[in-house]
Amino acid sequence: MTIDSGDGRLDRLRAELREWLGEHRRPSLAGMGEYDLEREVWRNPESPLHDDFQAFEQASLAARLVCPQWPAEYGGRGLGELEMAVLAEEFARAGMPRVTRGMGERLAGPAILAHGTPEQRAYFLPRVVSGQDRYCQGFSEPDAGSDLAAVTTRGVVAGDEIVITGQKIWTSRAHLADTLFLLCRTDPAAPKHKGISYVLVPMKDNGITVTSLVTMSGEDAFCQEYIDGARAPLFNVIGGLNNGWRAAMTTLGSERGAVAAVQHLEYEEEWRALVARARELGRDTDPLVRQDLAWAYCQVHVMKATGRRVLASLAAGGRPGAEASLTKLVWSEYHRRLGEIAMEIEGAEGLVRPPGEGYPLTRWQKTFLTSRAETIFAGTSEVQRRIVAERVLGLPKSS
Amino acid sequence: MTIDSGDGRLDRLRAELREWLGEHRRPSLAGMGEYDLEREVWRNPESPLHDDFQAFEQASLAARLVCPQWPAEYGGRGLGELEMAVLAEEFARAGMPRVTRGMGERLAGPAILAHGTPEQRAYFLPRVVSGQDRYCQGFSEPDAGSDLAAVTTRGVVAGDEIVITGQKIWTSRAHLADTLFLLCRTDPAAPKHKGISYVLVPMKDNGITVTSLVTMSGEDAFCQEYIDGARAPLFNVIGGLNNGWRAAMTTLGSERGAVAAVQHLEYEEEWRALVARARELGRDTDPLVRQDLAWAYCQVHVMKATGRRVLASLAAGGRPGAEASLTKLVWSEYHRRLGEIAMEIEGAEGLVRPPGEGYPLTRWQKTFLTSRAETIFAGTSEVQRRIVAERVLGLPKSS
Amino acid sequence: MRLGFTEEQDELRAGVRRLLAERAAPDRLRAATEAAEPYDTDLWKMMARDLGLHAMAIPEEYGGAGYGFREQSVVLEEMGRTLLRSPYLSTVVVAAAALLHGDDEEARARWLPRIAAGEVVATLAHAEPGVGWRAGRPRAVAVRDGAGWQVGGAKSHVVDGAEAGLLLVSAAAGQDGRDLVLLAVDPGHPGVTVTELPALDTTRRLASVTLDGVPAQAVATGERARRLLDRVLDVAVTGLACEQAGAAARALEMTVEYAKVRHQFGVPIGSFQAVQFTCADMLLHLEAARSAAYYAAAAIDRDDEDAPIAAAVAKAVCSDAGMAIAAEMVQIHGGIGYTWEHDAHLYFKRAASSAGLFGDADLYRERVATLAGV
Amino acid sequence: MRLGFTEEQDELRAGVRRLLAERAAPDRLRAATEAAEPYDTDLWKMMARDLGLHAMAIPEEYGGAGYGFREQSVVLEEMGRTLLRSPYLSTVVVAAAALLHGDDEEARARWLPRIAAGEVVATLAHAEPGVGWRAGRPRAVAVRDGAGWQVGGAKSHVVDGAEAGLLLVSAAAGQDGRDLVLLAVDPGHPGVTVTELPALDTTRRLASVTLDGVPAQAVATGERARRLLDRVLDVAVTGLACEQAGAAARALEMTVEYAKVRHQFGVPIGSFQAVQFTCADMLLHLEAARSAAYYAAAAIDRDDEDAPIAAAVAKAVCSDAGMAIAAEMVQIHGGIGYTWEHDAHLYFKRAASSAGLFGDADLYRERVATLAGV
Repeated sequence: MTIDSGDGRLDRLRAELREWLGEHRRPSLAGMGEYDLEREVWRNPESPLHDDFQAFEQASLAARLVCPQWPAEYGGRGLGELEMAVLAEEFARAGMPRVTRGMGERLAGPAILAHGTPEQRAYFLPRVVSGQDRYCQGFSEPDAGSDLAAVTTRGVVAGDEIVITGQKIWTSRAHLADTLFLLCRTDPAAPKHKGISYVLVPMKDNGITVTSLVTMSGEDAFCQEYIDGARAPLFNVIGGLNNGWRAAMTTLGSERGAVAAVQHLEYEEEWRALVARARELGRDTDPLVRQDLAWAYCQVHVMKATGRRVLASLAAGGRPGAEASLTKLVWSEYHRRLGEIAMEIEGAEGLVRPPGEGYPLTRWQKTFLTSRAETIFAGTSEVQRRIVAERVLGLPKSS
Repeated sequence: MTIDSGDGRLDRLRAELREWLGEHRRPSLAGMGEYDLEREVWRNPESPLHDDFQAFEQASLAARLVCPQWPAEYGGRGLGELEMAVLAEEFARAGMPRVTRGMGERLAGPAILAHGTPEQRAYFLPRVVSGQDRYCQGFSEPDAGSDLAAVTTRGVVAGDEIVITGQKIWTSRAHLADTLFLLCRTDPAAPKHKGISYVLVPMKDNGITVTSLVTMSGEDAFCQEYIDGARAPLFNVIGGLNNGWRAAMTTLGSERGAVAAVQHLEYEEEWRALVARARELGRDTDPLVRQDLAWAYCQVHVMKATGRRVLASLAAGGRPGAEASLTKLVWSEYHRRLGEIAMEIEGAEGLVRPPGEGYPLTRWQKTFLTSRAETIFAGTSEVQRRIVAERVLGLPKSS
Repeated sequence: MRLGFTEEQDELRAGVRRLLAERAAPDRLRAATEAAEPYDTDLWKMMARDLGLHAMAIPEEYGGAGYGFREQSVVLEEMGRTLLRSPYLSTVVVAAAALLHGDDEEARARWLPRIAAGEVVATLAHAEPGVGWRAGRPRAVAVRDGAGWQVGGAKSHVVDGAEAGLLLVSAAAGQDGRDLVLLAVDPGHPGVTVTELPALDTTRRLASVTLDGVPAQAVATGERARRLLDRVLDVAVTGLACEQAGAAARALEMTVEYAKVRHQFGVPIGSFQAVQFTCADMLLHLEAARSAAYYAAAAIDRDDEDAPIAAAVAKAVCSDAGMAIAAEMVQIHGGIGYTWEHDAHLYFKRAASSAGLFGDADLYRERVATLAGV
Repeated sequence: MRLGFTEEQDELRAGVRRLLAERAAPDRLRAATEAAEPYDTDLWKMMARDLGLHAMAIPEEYGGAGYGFREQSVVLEEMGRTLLRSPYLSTVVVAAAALLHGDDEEARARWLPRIAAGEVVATLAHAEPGVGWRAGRPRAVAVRDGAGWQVGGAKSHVVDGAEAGLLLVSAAAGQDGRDLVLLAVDPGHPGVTVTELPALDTTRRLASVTLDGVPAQAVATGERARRLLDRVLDVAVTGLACEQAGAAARALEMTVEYAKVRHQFGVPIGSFQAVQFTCADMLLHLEAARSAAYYAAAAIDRDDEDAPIAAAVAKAVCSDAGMAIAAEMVQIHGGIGYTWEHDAHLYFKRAASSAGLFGDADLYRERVATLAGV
């Protein structure tokens, strides 16, 4: 069952994408995640897939399929959420990862679009599309996690520059990036949510030391940055000096609609893989395992259905309702439980890792461990529940 | 496996009780709950069991087995918690209900013992033991539930009397009682927890109107009292005027140790009955049902083991630790879940009630419905968790 | 597949809500459930005549308006909100679907116009004591009798059975009872005994039916009967899921309202994080229930190939969500929520009865596993 | 049955805690788990020599001190607190029990004094790939060989197997392999291959063992072997439950401490009701785990008739409690709790591995159901 717009626009897009994918699909890249693509291929000329990727990237750029949700003037094609959902469906159908621009596309871009000046948009966005600038996010600090407005990294204006000193943490893909978009306090005298600026800071030779943070799954998936007098032109301040909180909120809220509409796709694949694994272990006939797998199926099906509701609201020109606010909570708590179910199915097998240096893990061990982070990062489940209670249900603020 | 004291004292008590029960056991009363006994027999001379009960009550009084935890001077035999646990075990073993004095024994008595003057103890306690005075509790009010210190029922001193006006709610067994022990505000100017008095108020011809409150299970298990100028001698104020909060806390905390030690007994019987029911319905071979029943077995076993730990602390002369504070939370949440499990086992059968006037219920339907109250009354689960977090774990107070 | 509602569907919802607010408000509900009257026949007629709710999903050739299941799902969701005691689900949704998708044109022509006009109550009599809700092999037995059939057996949990003018009865037939047959039975026949069952949930009426050599007409036989029964049960649990979503929505609304106004410790209890988080979890359940119910309704409406699994998911998800929400409704309301006087217990009991009716969440999860190829 | 601890047991606990605080503090633990050294042999010797922990539960005639399982349970709980990587459970608790309650006096006389002196690591090799943890019929096969036996097969998840100087191997024997035999095997024999397995939980070492025509001595055979194996597994899961209770206690302590000092939104996070309630639930789990573990330890100690069911309850309860507590430990610690650097992940992985070792909670609940007569 595919997304059905009720008009011909989506059907035309779908037909175009099928044809384009038929022509440009690279079997060597099929099945890779977007992040794997970026990590293992994009920056690595040694990769056997490098040439294939380059060809696919060039074709994507030529077809304006990189950041296609952005306006045409910045290199996109101005696709709406419905079209983006169709796009996600068709790439998933073809088994191909889309060429994405990571944090620049998903997080900083929307803030620049919404809060940047025309000059800022014209300068920064095409550089993201082309791949010239690669972004990573510097919001969290050791003492500013859930309480993001507690940032203490300082930004001091010096002439037409801003000079930044402080520490950031939990930065994904910092090693792949050259620009850190960060929050810093530029007016310490102002109330907590005021006096914060949103700055795009070049990372190279700029007083920024990046160190890896190894996670419980043994991967260096996160970094921390020690920032000692890094400089950025004032042109790189998004949303105005001392006025970065709104832009930050745009970044944090930028994923809702589209994510809700397509998030089930990867979980469907994962679910099928887990069923196959259960069968391989002879656990698929165990009534308890069947209940767990069926529960997971139900959850993923509900995500799909919720995505359809969100799309229907968008198609009707409305804003998604309560269901979209719950997205992060739903998928992160689902996935944490799925990791536990996978380990229960693995049983004794799950206690033993694959051989190899370091701390290699099986797919299901990795899911079990990395899913613990998903209810913590990008707004803990506690923060999400509070937002739902106060902003969606309108309950009085807790003190 | 029975309670093992390590000295001969308990063994002697156990031997005495077995002999006494062997002699005085009334098969007609066997299997009845203590509350059923009170409700259906004690006040009802029409009951076919009335004479049997009277004989058993007289024998119990003669053997000082009514309120046996109270000092000998008030009619008891000064039994400690360990002995009380042995007592509970032996009565359960014989299948006999113990003659209890309800709220007078369990709730008001401990407060009178701890906070009453020698004269008050000497006057009130023997009347509870003999059955002359029957108590019920008037703490909650429509706007003072979890927040008990918010009571607004007024008490005004007039000469050597106190005159009380207000409304109480959630009173169990008010119809069986002649004395209402209540909290009232005697100093409205004082801070919330000060200015409250704990008063024993005669219910007959004293401006108190008792009405039934029907619960979701269709029973009139609770009452509310409209109190209009009820009078009590100042002698009936426990713990001193305006100083009733401490006595109230004694009443609320009076059940911990002994309850923890014996609460599993009735749940063991209930569990066996549910297994029998599952077998009758052919559900005992369903792996999901077996998991649920085993889970319930584990919970009851843990209650038994926790009771043993509490008794061991008491036997060693110590106070029970964290495990005792959790008692209410553990059994009420267990029992609520057990009610759900029972309904799942009943399946289609559970949707149909027995025939008859009113709203008759099967045992399992009744458990399903009445267990919903257990996480609400006598301190909601929310209040219990807060107490555990702040007083047991020492977390900072929530605001 | 679109899961939004059209303007027309929104108007339908508003119209039904208006009528039920007026005619089936909680005090009326309570009066009705405690009255001897099986259902509000005046309201029944108004729904049929003034709003056309009965004719809605019936094809025009049988006196209907030719809309589909999505419209009915809107009506059911609204009925769920007020816990309306009405034979709408049994008659207009389930029985009509059995006739419509069956093979007996004569039965269709005879009954559908009467259902469309609100003139008859009809219901499915499939469940039997001690037999699984989705069991394909009833203990009731039918034998050929000339052009028709004769049926004997015992049915239970027949929704609105005591009011029905038409029973759709499943029975085993053929050699070794391996075939299935779905029969139209007149409950007025002397061989039929219908007994009202006292229900835990007073807002939904149940009956038992015994059949002793009763003449019947086949609506479908053999493999077609099996497929029809599956389809009708899918319709039934999807309709129920829509009701469940509606009831859960109202239960959450009432709870949030109460948490805003009820003060303890000097503040509204809704400002306590524990209450906030519980309400947030209730909303998670509610939105899942809605998504699952809307999806299944759309799949049924389009007769999509994933309709059976969508219906099973909806039953499992809405049963769990309904119970969780109603249970927290009682808990957050505290003592007052435990009284007979307050409506919370009606929502709680409805949630329990809907969770059990036509099979519980475990049963439908097992069905999901099977249908999904586990 | 008393579930309190004697003064002597309290002193033992204090002594073990002191030693482990000094010698097995988190930094040492981390160093040890990341080092190539399989376990801290100095500490092992100190425990055996200075505190007499190895000799404790071994009868005096075999060089022991003649105490019982309750004393061992205290030691295990303390080892659990620090996640000590040590072959104590496998050697001193499990293997010693197998020898002690077996029928081979010669094996007892040969091995128990060496275990008591801390001179040897010994372990049970029962689990096999693809065979249930409590399966009574191994795939490994033993045949008579003169006065002794010869055994062949593959064993997995052998705790501390790579360090062992003695393996206690279960195998099928007799006609159709219907009999069970528990054998003492010298891992130094050329037919034995022991391979260290990379474990998810780096604080507990696992190995696989293959046996190819290896000579062995029977510790028990036939029905006696079956009973012995059951008893030894009951001892194993009860010992594990005590470790789980200890680890859970420390995990909760660390979490509560963190919640008191970590500030967000200007207040300690422990003042948020959500964190308070989570910690309260963790304590519920912890006290249940302790009660179940202490009860089972006392039942094992006294060889009570309800020891098997008490052990199964303890495994089920402590596995669930351990996972729940460790999971919330990570969640409440937030980002820092997700790092390799912080100890939370060690508690989390230990909880997961203990929950799975010797069979998971579902398996033991099924066992509880069977033993309780469901």
